[in-house]
Amino acid sequence: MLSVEGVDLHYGAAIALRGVSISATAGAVTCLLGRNGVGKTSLLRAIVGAHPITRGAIRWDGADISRLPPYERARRGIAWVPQGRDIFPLLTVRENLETGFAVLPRRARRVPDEIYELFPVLKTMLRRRGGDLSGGQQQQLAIARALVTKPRLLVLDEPTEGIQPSIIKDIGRVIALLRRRGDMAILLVEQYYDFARELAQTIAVMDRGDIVLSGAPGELDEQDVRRRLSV
Amino acid sequence: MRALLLVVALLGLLVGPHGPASAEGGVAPALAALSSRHYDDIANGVAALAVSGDPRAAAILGALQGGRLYARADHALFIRGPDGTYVDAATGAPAADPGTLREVRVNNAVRRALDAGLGALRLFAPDAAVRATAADTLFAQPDPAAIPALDRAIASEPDAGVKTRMEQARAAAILQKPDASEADRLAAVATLRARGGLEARGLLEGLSGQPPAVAHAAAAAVSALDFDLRLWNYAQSAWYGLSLGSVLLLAATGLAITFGVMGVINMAHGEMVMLGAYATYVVQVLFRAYVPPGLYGLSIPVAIPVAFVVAGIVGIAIERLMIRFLYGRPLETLLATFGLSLILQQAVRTIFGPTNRDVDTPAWMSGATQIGGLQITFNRLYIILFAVGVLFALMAVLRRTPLGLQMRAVTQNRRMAAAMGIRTPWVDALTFGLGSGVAGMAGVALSQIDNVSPNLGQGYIIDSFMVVVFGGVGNLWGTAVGAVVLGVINKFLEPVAGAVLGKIVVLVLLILFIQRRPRGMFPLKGRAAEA
Amino acid sequence: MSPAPRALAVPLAVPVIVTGTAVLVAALALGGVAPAYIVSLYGKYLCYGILALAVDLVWGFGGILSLGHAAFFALGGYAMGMYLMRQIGPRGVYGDPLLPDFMVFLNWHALPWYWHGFSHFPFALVMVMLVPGLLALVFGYLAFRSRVSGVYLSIITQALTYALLLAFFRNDMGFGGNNGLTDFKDILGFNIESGRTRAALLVATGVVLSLQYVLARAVTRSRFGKVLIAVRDAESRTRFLGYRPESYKLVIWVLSAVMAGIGGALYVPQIGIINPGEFAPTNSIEAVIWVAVGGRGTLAGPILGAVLVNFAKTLLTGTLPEAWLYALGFLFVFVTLVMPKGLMGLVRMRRRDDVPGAAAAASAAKEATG
Amino acid sequence: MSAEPEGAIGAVADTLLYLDGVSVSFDGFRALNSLSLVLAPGEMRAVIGPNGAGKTTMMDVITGKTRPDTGRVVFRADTDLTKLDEPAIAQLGIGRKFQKPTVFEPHTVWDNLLLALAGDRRPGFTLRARETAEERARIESILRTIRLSDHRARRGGDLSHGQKQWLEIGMLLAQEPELLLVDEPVAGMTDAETEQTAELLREINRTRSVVVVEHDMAFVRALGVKVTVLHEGSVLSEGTIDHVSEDPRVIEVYLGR
Amino acid sequence: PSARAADDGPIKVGILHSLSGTMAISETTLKDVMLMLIDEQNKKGGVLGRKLEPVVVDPASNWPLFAEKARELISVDHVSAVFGCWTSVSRKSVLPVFKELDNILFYPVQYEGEESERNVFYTGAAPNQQAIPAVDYLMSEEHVKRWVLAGTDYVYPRTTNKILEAYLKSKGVKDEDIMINYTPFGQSDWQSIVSQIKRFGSAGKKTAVVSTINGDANVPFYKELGNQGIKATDIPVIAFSVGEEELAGIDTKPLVGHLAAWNYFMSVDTPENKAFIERWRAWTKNPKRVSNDPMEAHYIGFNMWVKAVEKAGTTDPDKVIAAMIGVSVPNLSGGYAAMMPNHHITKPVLIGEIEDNGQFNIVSQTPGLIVAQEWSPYLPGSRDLIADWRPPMSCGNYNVKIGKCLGAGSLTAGK
Ligand SMILES: Nc1ncnc2c1ncn2[C@@H]1O[C@H](COP(=O)(O)OP(=O)(O)OP(=O)(O)O)[C@@H](O)[C@H]1O
Ligand SMILES: Nc1ncnc2c1ncn2[C@@H]1O[C@H](COP(=O)(O)OP(=O)(O)OP(=O)(O)O)[C@@H](O)[C@H]1O
Ligand SMILES: [Mg+2]
Ligand SMILES: [Mg+2]
Repeated sequence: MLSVEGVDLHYGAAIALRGVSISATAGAVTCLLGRNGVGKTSLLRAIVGAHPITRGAIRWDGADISRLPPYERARRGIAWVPQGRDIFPLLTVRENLETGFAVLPRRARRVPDEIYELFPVLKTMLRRRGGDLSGGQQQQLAIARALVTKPRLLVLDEPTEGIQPSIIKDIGRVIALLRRRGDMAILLVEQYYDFARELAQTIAVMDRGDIVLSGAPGELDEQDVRRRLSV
Repeated sequence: MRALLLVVALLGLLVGPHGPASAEGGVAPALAALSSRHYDDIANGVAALAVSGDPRAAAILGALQGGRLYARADHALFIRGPDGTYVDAATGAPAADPGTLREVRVNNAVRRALDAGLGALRLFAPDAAVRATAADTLFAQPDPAAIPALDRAIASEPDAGVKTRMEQARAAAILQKPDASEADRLAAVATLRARGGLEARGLLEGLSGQPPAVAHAAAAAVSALDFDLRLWNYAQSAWYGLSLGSVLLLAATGLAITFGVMGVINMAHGEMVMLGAYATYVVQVLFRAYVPPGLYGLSIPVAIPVAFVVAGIVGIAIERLMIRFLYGRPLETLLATFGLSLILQQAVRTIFGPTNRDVDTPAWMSGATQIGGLQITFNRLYIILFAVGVLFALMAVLRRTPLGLQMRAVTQNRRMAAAMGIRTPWVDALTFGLGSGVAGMAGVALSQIDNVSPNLGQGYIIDSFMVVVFGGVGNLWGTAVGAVVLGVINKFLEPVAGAVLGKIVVLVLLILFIQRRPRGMFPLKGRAAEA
Repeated sequence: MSPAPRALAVPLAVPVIVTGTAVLVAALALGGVAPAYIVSLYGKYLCYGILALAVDLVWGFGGILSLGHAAFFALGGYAMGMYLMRQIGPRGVYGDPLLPDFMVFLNWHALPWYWHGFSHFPFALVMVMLVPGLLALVFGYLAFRSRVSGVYLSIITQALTYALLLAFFRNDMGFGGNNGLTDFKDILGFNIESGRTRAALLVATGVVLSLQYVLARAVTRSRFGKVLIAVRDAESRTRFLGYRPESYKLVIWVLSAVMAGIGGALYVPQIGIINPGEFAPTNSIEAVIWVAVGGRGTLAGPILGAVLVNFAKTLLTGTLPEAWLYALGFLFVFVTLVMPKGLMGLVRMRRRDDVPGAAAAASAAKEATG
Repeated sequence: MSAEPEGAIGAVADTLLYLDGVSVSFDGFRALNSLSLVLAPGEMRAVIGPNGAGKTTMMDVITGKTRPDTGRVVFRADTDLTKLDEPAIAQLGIGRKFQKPTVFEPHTVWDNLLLALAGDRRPGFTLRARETAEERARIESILRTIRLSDHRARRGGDLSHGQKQWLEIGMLLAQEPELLLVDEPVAGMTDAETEQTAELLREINRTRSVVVVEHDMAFVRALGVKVTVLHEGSVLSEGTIDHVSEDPRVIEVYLGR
Repeated sequence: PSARAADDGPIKVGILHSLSGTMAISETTLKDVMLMLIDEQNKKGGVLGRKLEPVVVDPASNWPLFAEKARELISVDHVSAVFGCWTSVSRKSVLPVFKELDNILFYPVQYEGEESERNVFYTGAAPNQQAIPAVDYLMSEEHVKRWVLAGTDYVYPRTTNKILEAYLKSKGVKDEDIMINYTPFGQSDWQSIVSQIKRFGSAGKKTAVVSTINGDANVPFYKELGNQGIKATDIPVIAFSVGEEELAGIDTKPLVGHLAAWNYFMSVDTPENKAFIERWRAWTKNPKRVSNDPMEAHYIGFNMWVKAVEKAGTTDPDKVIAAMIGVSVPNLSGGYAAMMPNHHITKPVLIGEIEDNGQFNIVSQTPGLIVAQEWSPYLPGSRDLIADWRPPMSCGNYNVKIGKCLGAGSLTAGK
């Protein structure tokens, strides 16, 4: 159970998040929507520890993790698929996946087959350098790499960006599957509203560093949401 | 005048045939000469004593060579035993209280005479190795006076190898003998030619006053040997290149990690090497103080891990206190590590003083062996092996261990690596520590061939950077190949262009090479590399 | 887009300070108020300031970390040194009217061809700029054309200066080997040791540095400068916009080399000797250090850095001869850790913070109300 | 693999861009497999295809970033682009937006656009260049188009992902190229923005030719232009969006069921 | 020109030796020995009833810094004399400063000659006080016929080798029996050069190496000699810049018998030397500390200066310079060193063989003292020059052929 409570985040003097609160529970997908530059990525960075927050708290399993370094958070089961993929360019695809082993006990260090089933292209490219992959392939690798860590909170920043339609569908199925398994909380940033609506239990819409709307997809007024997403 | 008389007396001795001139009066002038203060006299005395056949000759000459021969004002000679007691040199009788004595000193001329003289005497030693060395010494210092002794030795020599060497020594001496027959001389030339090598060439080339046929044969032999030598020369240059390459490699591997893998422009790298060399020095000092002398040979193997740990710990400290604040600002690491290198240099100067420290080479590492015309010095051989070992160990760590994977991941994208759960501070510190530790190990090797002084590191830093860049940053193989290639080019150029010009040419070649391959010999290819 | 008065004030501040202090020091020394020796000392600092400015142009703005810039400085210095040598005329120890002393005692019989012409000041002046400029042109053309960049470039610049070091060490090169060129008598007919000549040289250095600063500022503020910064941070991207990074780099590189050469030319008469030691890689590294201390990518910073670091060196080598390396080393470490943007960073940071910070605050306020 | 002269010239005559049997391989992997493609002047073309089909590589080849192993890329009937380097190609009038947005991070949004503005690119010019009123007006109008007017003074590096995308589109506009290569312009944009982008591209297409790569089928549909489907480095299918989206092979490898 | 400190204050003495950088290795000791000498002199009551005060600066092996520091010593600290420099280039760098500000430099290291300046006193050896006797020794005692002149590529080795080459040829040595080899500073890989030497020495004639290899490069050179098994009995090496201090950093066992030529060895068996070493060790609190030739040079130079100051009754450099000539003080090898009109001193030449304890076994000593030939008769350019700083000549480079003081010498001499 993740709960973000009144978080502020600054880039230098510029503020990107103001008092944002949001939560995510196991077995559910929380989807974050918003126009460009409203602070979605910033919120995810705050959660995974990639950028320090200036106010508020981030609780995971009841403990405040907002002062923990990112690797400690990862060790508590938080995995991140960043926007822009952040593949290790000079590591091979296999090695990129193996970086996920750091949080696993020695016995559990293997790449589950279902990952290759989901992203068959990776299996054929295990020895290629991550940086050489095409954009969409890198995106797939980034998701796969996050899954290797067997996370309990999966934080996805626009995971469908640059991915071909058939695989987007697959990813949707996987997210649904993971959700159904019930042991993983999923926080998803998405621009692709239809995709979000299908998957999410909760939808939160951000604007100018704050959450301005949230609720179950059924409860929200679609027109209102769409308006908030346009200029 | 006195010297002249002495010489006359000695000449008398020399012309006296090889039969044992055991009469006491016979060796007296020789012994008197040994007690002279003039090195010429001593040398003559040594020569005379050596051929005198006197049973005490070997003991006296041995004592002289070992610095244990003493003279009294009245020209009486005494040998000091290992226990500090003296015996009369001429008689071997113990001398309870010899009075004020003065050590009989030797210079190069005397040393040569001793070598020759003792050589002849030791031809009959019970130990085959001693006999072989004796034959070699006689070969190097050919002396017709030794021919009879050689003849006798050859006749009684059981060991075939030693026998050949004695025959070679005899051949060398024959060529110096004024009244040798032409046939003997020709045979001698053939023997020398068959032996080959620089020394034989030297002997043949230096002949004078030979009958025409012999001179002709000698000249032919010299040119034949020259041909061989030239071929061997190439091999030798390649070997030198390899060994220079291994030194460069050792110096550069640490940098290949701190700079190549981590991207820190580590100006203090040289100082890590220096720390390793000083660690070796300290280990040797401690060995001398606390470890039985018999184990001294272990000082270097012990120094290797010590240097690794010392430099590694210093490296970790540097990373924690300094470098870690500078990730993402690679160029500023240059400034900070430059400051650090000043501090470390001065610290070593304060602690150990500005002058060189004496790190010596244990017996098992010194000397050389000959493979055909190729001379291989042991310390270089070990350094090559060591460099290869370090290289492979490091590759294994980087390629095969989880730590290696994490190191590479962290240096490629620190933020993402942390998000993957990798303890980046820990990995950073270990990586820098590893690079520094490896540099420290290089210091152990360098202490064997270079100064151990506060400036040691400075001499290698430029070369190290060049090697890393030449090979291609981030590629350990590249570093290895780069080091060897630079070494070999350097060593082939050096004899042709001279050391200075050779070095300049290497630098210019490097500059031109980088124009052809802007990312080194083994560049990282593909999209990943083009940032 | 800063307001006009400030834009005017800033470019004048540095030239005024530099020239002003130079004139002041010269006047004080001539008037006997200050010790004469600070004249050439300050002159030396300012020459280093020129070198630092040159390094900053290529490093701070072009992203080319040159670890061999002292080579251009030294070449300019040698060109000037050759002029000064020729001015000695028959006053050398051997009284040879043509050959410098070191040639006489190494048995040279004729002046090597490359020494001709240096007896004329204008020729020497041209060479001061031409030699470093040409070398930079050839080297830069080759390197930038084949897209050598980053550390590869840094290391080959180092190789370049190292090769020159070795070459100039060689007595056979005809530049006096390790001892270099020294024992100068006069420059343009003025006794090089007289206080007035010294003062004039100092003022000249101040003026040249000021001019170079103004030039550098104009260049970096121009659209050229913006392209250059773009090249520094995203070279390949500029190509897709149709820019040729190599020509931009080449222009700034050659300009910087010429500037450094002029610095070297001013340095030699004030120091009294030029020798291959000036090519030593550490000299180039030190120049980079001055830039870093002062603040890379600012123009005043490097000058400040060069003066201050060298002042510290003068001070410490005199007062703490046994421990000054600790002091200097700690200074460098301290500056990097505490002042990430160098000395100028302190000034800049405050300015930068209030500008975008204020803007952000304003927009935040607008958003809150809107 | 030389093209048949006659056919080639025929194809070349009324085309703006002609890719002729282009192959590229990396360490033995064929990213483009004798790909041929013809673009008429004033045409807009959508290129779709699975991840790794070679779309970006194709753009790399056109813009000179990657040299093909075989084949030609003919621009305006007479210029073989494979003989030219990136700046030369850019100066010919081929502009590009990258898949991963790349802007000049230390420069302000304004300066990013200024540097992209069409004009002389030589140092001799830029050393003397002053910002003209005309240029300022142009930048203002682009800023409005990409809705970054409020962000003009911010550093490019401080923008969010989507803002960078927009800035890059703006830079492309500023360049005023004859041919625009746009790699995934709407990735990370909201649906509304996607529509606007489609509108913008159609607008541009009135005067210029465009090649656009995108995975967003709604967007592609909105463009309403001929679609080329790449697969494993060569053309799998070509035609209207309806035509290709019914092609079973396209469904199989790309759209999915 | 500069104002002098008040007459009753301490007399300041400048010490200008590198304490950091590449030369620190050699020069630091000289700073120490100067401090000791000054300290001892103060215990004896100083000079002219005034205490001496050392002023130490660090020119950091950086030649321009040498000039700067010299200027600082003279015009800020107002020193009365400076003891310093090691390399020729550092001397050349400070020379204009000493001339301009009219002060005194004592230069303690053997050098290439070809210089005689009014403001400098050269207490190290000129080539004829070291190199030529060394070659003589090898010719007569080791019967050397073939010569390798190996040096670092800079002015001192170049000049010395020029002189030696001319000298050897004048003794009938043929061109093909001379091999000249130069290496860069800090050369550390000697493998091929040593093997080249070995090959050169295998021509059947007795071969020797005359080494002007500088500083740090010696250690790897000797290590390589040892490794390749070149023994002194085969190819002896005679060096001009390897002294006790350098040997302290090498394992000397493989080097026994190789030679060095100096004007002083620590092993010189005289009471003065014994006393000096004892004081030195006590002062440095290091019972193993060695002494060497440049130290002796400073010892002589300092004592000469003290004597000259006392003779002149003032520390005024002009007067002291005038008083220096003819001053004679005991050296450490049992004789006297006298300051000659050419500002060089008389010296004995000693040849020593390296012993396994890092000391030298003195195998030859010139019977008398040798006067320096600052202008070598073996170089065509300087053949006709002499130096005599006594009035009326007062010239460092007087051409006896044309009877004129050359160049600037005549200009500055009057000052
Ligand atoms: N590294 C940074 N430095 C300064 N400002 C930044 C930085 N990253 C983002 N910002 C600013 O913070 C605000 C929020 O950015 P963020 O990346 O969180 O937006 P986003 O909602 O993820 O947008 P997008 O949909 O475009 O990815 C934006 O105004 C952006 O310009
Ligand atoms: N330098 C390289 N080395 C190895 N393989 C490469 C390299 N560059 C591209 N590839 C491979 O070439 C193929 C084509 O890549 P490209 O980027 O053109 O695909 P794309 O069609 O743009 O895909 P996406 O839709 O995912 O962006 C991919 O499989 C990629 O892995
Ligand atoms: Mg985002
Ligand atoms: Mg792509």
